Amino acid sequence: AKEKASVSTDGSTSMEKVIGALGEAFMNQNPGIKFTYNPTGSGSGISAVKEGRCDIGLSSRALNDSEIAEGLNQTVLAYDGISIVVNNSNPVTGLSIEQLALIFTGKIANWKEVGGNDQTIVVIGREAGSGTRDGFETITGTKESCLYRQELTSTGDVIASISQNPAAIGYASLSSVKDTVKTLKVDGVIPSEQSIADETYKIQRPFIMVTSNARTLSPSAQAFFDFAMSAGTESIISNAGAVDAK
Amino acid sequence: MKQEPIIRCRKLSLWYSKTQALKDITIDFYPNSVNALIGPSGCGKSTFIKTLNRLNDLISEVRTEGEVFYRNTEIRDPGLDVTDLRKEIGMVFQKPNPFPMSIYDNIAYGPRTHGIRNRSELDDIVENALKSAALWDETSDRLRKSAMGLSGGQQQRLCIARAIAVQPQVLLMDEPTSALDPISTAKIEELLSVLKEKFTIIIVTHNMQQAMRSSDTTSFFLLGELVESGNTEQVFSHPHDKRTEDYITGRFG
Amino acid sequence: MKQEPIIRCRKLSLWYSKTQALKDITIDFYPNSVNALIGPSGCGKSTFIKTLNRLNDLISEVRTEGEVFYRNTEIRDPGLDVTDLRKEIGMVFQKPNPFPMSIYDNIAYGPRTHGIRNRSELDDIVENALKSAALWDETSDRLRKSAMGLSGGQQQRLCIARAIAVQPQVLLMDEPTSALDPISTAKIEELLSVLKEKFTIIIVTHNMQQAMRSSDTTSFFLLGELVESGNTEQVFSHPHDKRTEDYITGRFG
Amino acid sequence: MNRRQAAGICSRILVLASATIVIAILAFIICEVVGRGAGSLTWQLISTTPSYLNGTIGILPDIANTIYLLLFSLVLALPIGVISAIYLTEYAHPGKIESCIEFAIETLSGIPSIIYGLVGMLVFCQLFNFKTSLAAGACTLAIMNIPTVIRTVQESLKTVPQSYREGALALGSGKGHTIWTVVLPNAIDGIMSGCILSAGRVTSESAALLFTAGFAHSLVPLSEALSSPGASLSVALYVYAKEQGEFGVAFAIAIMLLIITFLINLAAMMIAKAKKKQI
Amino acid sequence: MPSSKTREVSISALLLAVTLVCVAAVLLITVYLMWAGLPAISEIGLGNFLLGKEWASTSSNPKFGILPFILTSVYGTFGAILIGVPIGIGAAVFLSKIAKGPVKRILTSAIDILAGIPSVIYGLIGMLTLVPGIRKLFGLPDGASLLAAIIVLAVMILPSIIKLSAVALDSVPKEYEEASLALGSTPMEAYLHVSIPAARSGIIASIVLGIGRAIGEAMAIMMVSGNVANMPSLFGSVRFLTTAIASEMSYSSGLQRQALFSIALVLFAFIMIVNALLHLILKKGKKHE
Amino acid sequence: MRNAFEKQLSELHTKLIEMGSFCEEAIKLSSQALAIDTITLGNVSLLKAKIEQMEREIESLCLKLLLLQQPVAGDLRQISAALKMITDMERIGDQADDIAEIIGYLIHRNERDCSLIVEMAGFTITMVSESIDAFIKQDTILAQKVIDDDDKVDEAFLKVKQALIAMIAKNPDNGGYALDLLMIAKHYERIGDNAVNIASWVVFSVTGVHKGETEL
Amino acid sequence: MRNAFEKQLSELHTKLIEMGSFCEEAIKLSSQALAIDTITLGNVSLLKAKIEQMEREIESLCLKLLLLQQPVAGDLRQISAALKMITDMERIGDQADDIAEIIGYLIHRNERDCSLIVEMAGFTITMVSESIDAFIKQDTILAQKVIDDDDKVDEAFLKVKQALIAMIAKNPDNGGYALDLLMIAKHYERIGDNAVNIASWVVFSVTGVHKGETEL
Repeated sequence: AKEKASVSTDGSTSMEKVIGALGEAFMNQNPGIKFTYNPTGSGSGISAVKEGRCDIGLSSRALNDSEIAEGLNQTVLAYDGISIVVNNSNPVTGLSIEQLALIFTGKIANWKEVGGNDQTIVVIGREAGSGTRDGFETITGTKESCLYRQELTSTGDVIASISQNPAAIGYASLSSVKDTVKTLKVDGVIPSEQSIADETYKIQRPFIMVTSNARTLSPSAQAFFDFAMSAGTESIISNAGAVDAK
Repeated sequence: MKQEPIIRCRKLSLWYSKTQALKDITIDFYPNSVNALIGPSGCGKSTFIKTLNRLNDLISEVRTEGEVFYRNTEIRDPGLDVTDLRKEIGMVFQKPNPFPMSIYDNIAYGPRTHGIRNRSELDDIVENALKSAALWDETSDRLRKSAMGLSGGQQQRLCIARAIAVQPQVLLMDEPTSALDPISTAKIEELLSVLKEKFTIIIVTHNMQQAMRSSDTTSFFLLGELVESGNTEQVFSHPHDKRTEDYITGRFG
Repeated sequence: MKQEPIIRCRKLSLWYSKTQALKDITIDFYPNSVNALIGPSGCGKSTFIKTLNRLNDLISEVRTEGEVFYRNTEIRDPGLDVTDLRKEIGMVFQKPNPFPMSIYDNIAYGPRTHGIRNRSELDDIVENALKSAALWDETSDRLRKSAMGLSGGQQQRLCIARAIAVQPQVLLMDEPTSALDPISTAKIEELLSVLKEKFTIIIVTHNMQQAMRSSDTTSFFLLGELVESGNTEQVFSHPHDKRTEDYITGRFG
Repeated sequence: MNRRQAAGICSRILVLASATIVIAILAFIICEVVGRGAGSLTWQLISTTPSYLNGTIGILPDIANTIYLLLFSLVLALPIGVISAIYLTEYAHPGKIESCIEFAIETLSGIPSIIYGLVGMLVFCQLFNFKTSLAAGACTLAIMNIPTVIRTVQESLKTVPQSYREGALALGSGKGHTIWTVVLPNAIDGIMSGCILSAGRVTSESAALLFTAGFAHSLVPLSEALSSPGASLSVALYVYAKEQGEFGVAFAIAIMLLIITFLINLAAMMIAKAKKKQI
Repeated sequence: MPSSKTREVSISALLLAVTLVCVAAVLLITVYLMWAGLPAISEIGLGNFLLGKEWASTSSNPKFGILPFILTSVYGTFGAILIGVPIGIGAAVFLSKIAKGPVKRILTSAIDILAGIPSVIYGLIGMLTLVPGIRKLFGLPDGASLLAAIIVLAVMILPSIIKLSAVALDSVPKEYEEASLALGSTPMEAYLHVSIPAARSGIIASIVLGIGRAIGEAMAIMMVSGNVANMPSLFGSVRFLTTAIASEMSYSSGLQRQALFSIALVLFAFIMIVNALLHLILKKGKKHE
Repeated sequence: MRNAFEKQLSELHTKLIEMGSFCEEAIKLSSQALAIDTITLGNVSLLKAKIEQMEREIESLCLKLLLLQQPVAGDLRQISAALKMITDMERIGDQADDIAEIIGYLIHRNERDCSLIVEMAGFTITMVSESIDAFIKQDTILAQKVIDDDDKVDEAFLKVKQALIAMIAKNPDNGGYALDLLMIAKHYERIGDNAVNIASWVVFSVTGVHKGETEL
Repeated sequence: MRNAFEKQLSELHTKLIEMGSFCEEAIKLSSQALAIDTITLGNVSLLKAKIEQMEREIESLCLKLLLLQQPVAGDLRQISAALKMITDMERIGDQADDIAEIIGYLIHRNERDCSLIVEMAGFTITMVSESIDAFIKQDTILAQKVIDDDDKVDEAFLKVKQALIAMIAKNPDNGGYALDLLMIAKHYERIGDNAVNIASWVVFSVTGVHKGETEL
């Protein structure tokens, strides 16, 4: 029997909803093709492509130069806003990028300095290697200088921790944020599909599909790639909380 | 005339949940005698002696009726401090069960439990107990060694020494030689005749020769009943009850 | 004149790694006799009978010297098929060890192992074996019930029946009654006198009374040595060796 | 005397308190889990695959994956474990090889699952080129479970009285025949509880599976299961709780896992009871 | 029929071959961890790696010092043992000696279920209740801390300590206690002075096993310990050896990835030490019997 | 149970009865010879030999049973009583033989004046028969009767003695004859004693009380 | 080991020796009375009573030991030999008493013609002494000598009988007297038999062989 055609994707956990939705829709259209997505993280997605363990890698950060030099290709699928979130009980409603930088590097240590309660700020971030963290730190210019109280390994952890701690602040993919936490305005702009699309909301990052120059995509993988990049997927992507890049 | 009995038992009955294991046992034990309890398996002999030091308490659903007196103390009294009782009525078990500690600590365990901490006092107790159990010569040079290294017969004598060390009045022995070979058995039987000068010994045995050789009185239990009890020579030469005669002559069952 | 011996043992020595457990044992066993082996613990009697059916093979580092013949077969022969040997020389152990299966399956285990599958044949074997072991009356109505439900004495007779069922020539018994009460013991001793009409029985026992009551010949082992061997009555009434007399009169050690 | 009584009462209280703490912890955990998860535990959750398009979550694939992992890892671990146990208890004589094996088994049972995960990834996913798949996960779990199977079967073999073996041998039965007819039937409970314990570990394991079996949530038929990645229930719990913040779903899965754990213990207890009855 | 002997030998050899799978697995694990972990250590330098106090794997000037992880693992394990052992032994005594009937059945099942609960659930509950609890109780800005990890670990090692200790206590011959009672001791005295010392080796083994489990646990403590590579402090956010691997593995590459394998190697070394210890204790215990 | 032992015990019993019947026969023969003729005298010493033979057999059977079966209670009493009884039985055989021997000396005498002795012999025969009977039936009442009957024999002996003294006085030539008859009478008296002993061992065997002792 | 048993065994031994010495004394007294005077005759019946008392004691001790200690080998032989020996010892006491009784009848006679009997008594006293001695020393050679010496006593008895027949012939009035003397001689002859029995039990006790039997 002929093996069922398949597309395997591997990588960023932030892209789960987007790519999951795309995959589901793709399979609905092409019942003969099996689509798999393995949410392992941007780093492992990239190395998986490199090592040929999957067809398409998924990364929520742009490839760096060395990765491009190793023969990898990136295609931006969508953009994702990184929301700055605090506990629902926190009176602060917005911060500037500078304030964020100062808070995350520990230079502002108390909420009252930014108009909040007299509370030590608890900075919660993601682990090294996380695309969200990379995106946030790149945009706020805080790379390697953030002083985190907690480094959590997933968006869910971050949101859960912040929802439990009135003094916490953290960042998370826009698509994952729920009403258990409060989203702050950054430079006066609340993250939304609109504000991300017109780039008024600054803290955003690309969702990219990574392919290898060394191998041509299988026909089914190419079909998925094309499907994802086609115009008809706009609503799917936005339903999944990201902003279509096309 | 006869001394006062040290243990006096009147119409003692015992039930394990609903089965009656002892039926109206009436018997006296006198000081400084060796008293053998014989009978086939499951006849109630072990149950009976475990009633005397309340070791049956460990089993739930045991119910007793009747009277059992140790001197003037009603053993069955629920308010009785059983640790006191067991200090007075020591026990040696079927399988030698020395604690996995040194010989010295085994013997000193009882006295320590009862509050003796003084080192030289303990030394004396240990030495005397071992001497009484005819074990001093064999162990005096290795008191600090583990008791588990002793032979089966020595272990059993150690257990006797351990029981003696708390200076009980009565020593219960539950088939103390059934796990031992004939030589160790003979040593322990020999010991009995010495020990009875200080203690009252009540010994359960499967071995009729043992009862004959070493006891002053013999009591024959059958199906929870005390069929016959009396002077050992009389019981074995001239039992009053047909069942006793059948049992001791091997014509039973 | 005398029959040919069924087991002939010449200068048998046995070592466990470096300790010598048997020293130059020379002894014959004749058909249709009960032969008791007595002696204190660790004297080598059990080791000796386990040599006869090669059950010592289970222990590594056992080394033997000398000759042991079963009829014309050298038992020590490393090339010998021990399963054949053990079919001829059955064994009953100290603790009753019925398999946790039905009474029927216990008895049928041996014959089945040796290839008998025919149902009615097995039925016959089981019935005969149980009858020979004087157990048929007690068990004929519950052959399909678990053997574990039998009493200790019945279990031991079941083990005898199981051993008989493979129709051995010799039956080794390693203290078969030491775990039993006097009544069960008497039953098994009684059985011995019946069984010897068909088998040669070699029985290790701690119990000298047992040896006296039930055996034709008695052999006294001490420290791995065969001190004395002969007609039971003679050994017990008039031992040739001082050590034997000391042992049987209880003056040993 | 008074001091003795006081000490007795104190120690009794301490012991009782310890036991109470244990029960309390379990009660607390069960309350937490049930309280937070009961609302999300719906038939729809159990019976569907997740749909990103509809935004619904279903754990049917995870249940299936768990079963696949269970099957595959047991198929691997059970024969190896049972045979090893038989070798060690029935055949091995004390010596260098045996102590080496013993040490290896102890080591295997002590290695943290995260290391299994890493090495499983290196060996099965990469070296053997299973990629991230249930096959790699099952192999890793199998190796993790071998010591458990060996130990439980060994324990059970050891409780088969030596006298049974002697009895059979003395009847002229060969060693292999003895083991097959007398020893193993009496150790069947050990083999069963080995299975059950392994099943317990498989269902509760997450760290070793993250890097080897991945955490895909797609439903695949048995025939393709080996080559596909997939999350077991525990991994799904981890993913839903951590990656997606779907705590309701996570606790719903937790309820299921608790129920499974409970059932497994029930089964183990029944086996133990059956064994006791037999004796 | 000499073939019966050869058959036995060949069966034995066959079984041995299968049994050697375990040895092979251990060798495989050891070799692979060395192969994967040694390059980074040689590149970073053993001293810098083990004793370096700073871990910044993704910075432009990466630092790979794992002393914080080592210390955290050691402290965390120690703390868990400190809390878990007394409770564990207490509960074991209760289970083995005092509990009867339904109480015993319930307690046994409770312990079995506790042992069977996936570590993720412990982490989850720890994150949602323990961490805020600690924050409120001690007035901290954040409760995710070494203390939270210790408590979770203590709970997680409880079942294995209780079970093994109870087994050790169960296997103390009933005769010992009877003897003690017959000498006039109270049941509690019998347990403390006779049963526990007699079960010593089993109980110590259970503790060592607990240590092994505590060192090796990853998923649960990752969720409650804050996970920052600080030097350990009771209320600070800390990262363990295991969580260091788990948290960065999925995004890692290059030297960082290799360094993570090196951490795994160190962890493995710890486990081997603990195992060797256990082996020794069990052996000694056996000899004692 | 203990079939082997039971068998040996009943063998012992049978042998004792047999030995007893030999004894009876021996005395009967001797007394017949005294009263009537001497034809059967040779048989007495044959019987004596048989009785001795049996004594040895029974003795060794008893010792064997004591050794190998280690009897207690009734069994022990039976065996030890047997061990003692056979001494008396053997003595009975002995005496009967002695009587026969003496009668042998008297063959030359035609006239015999020994009705008293024959009467005495009758008493002892009854006693022996009854003691054996008591043993067979384990009948203590009968045994007691035997014990009581001894007085009759003792009386009879005194009578015989008086008669013999008178006889000697009448005819001094009968001195030797009288001495022989006295010896015969003395032997019968002894046989009576032996029967009493047997009877008292029967009592012991049944009741455990020997010769008015307190209970063993 | 088995101290209690050892103690009882040695008690048995002592008692036997004591009983033996009573027997010796009883015969000696009776023979002295025969030869010289009758002053000490009363003591014989006292001794007889003592001997009977001891017989009962030893008998019950033996039975007790057989029952409670279940002896084997040498122990069993010793005890069973004791059980048998005491019968003979008791008989010796009996005979001595009978002799004394008869001597009692003779008190009225001034002149006594019984040197042969006194000689015979001498033999038997030696035999009894030696048999007791053999028992004490467990000396089978001495025991054998006793057994062999019986012939002398038998011979002596025949001589006595002849002498008595002669005496009656000489003086028929002495009929009663002669009968009495014959009885005395017969008693001594019996005592010799008893000593032989004791000696043969000594042999059995030591060697296990009784009266030329094959080994038990």
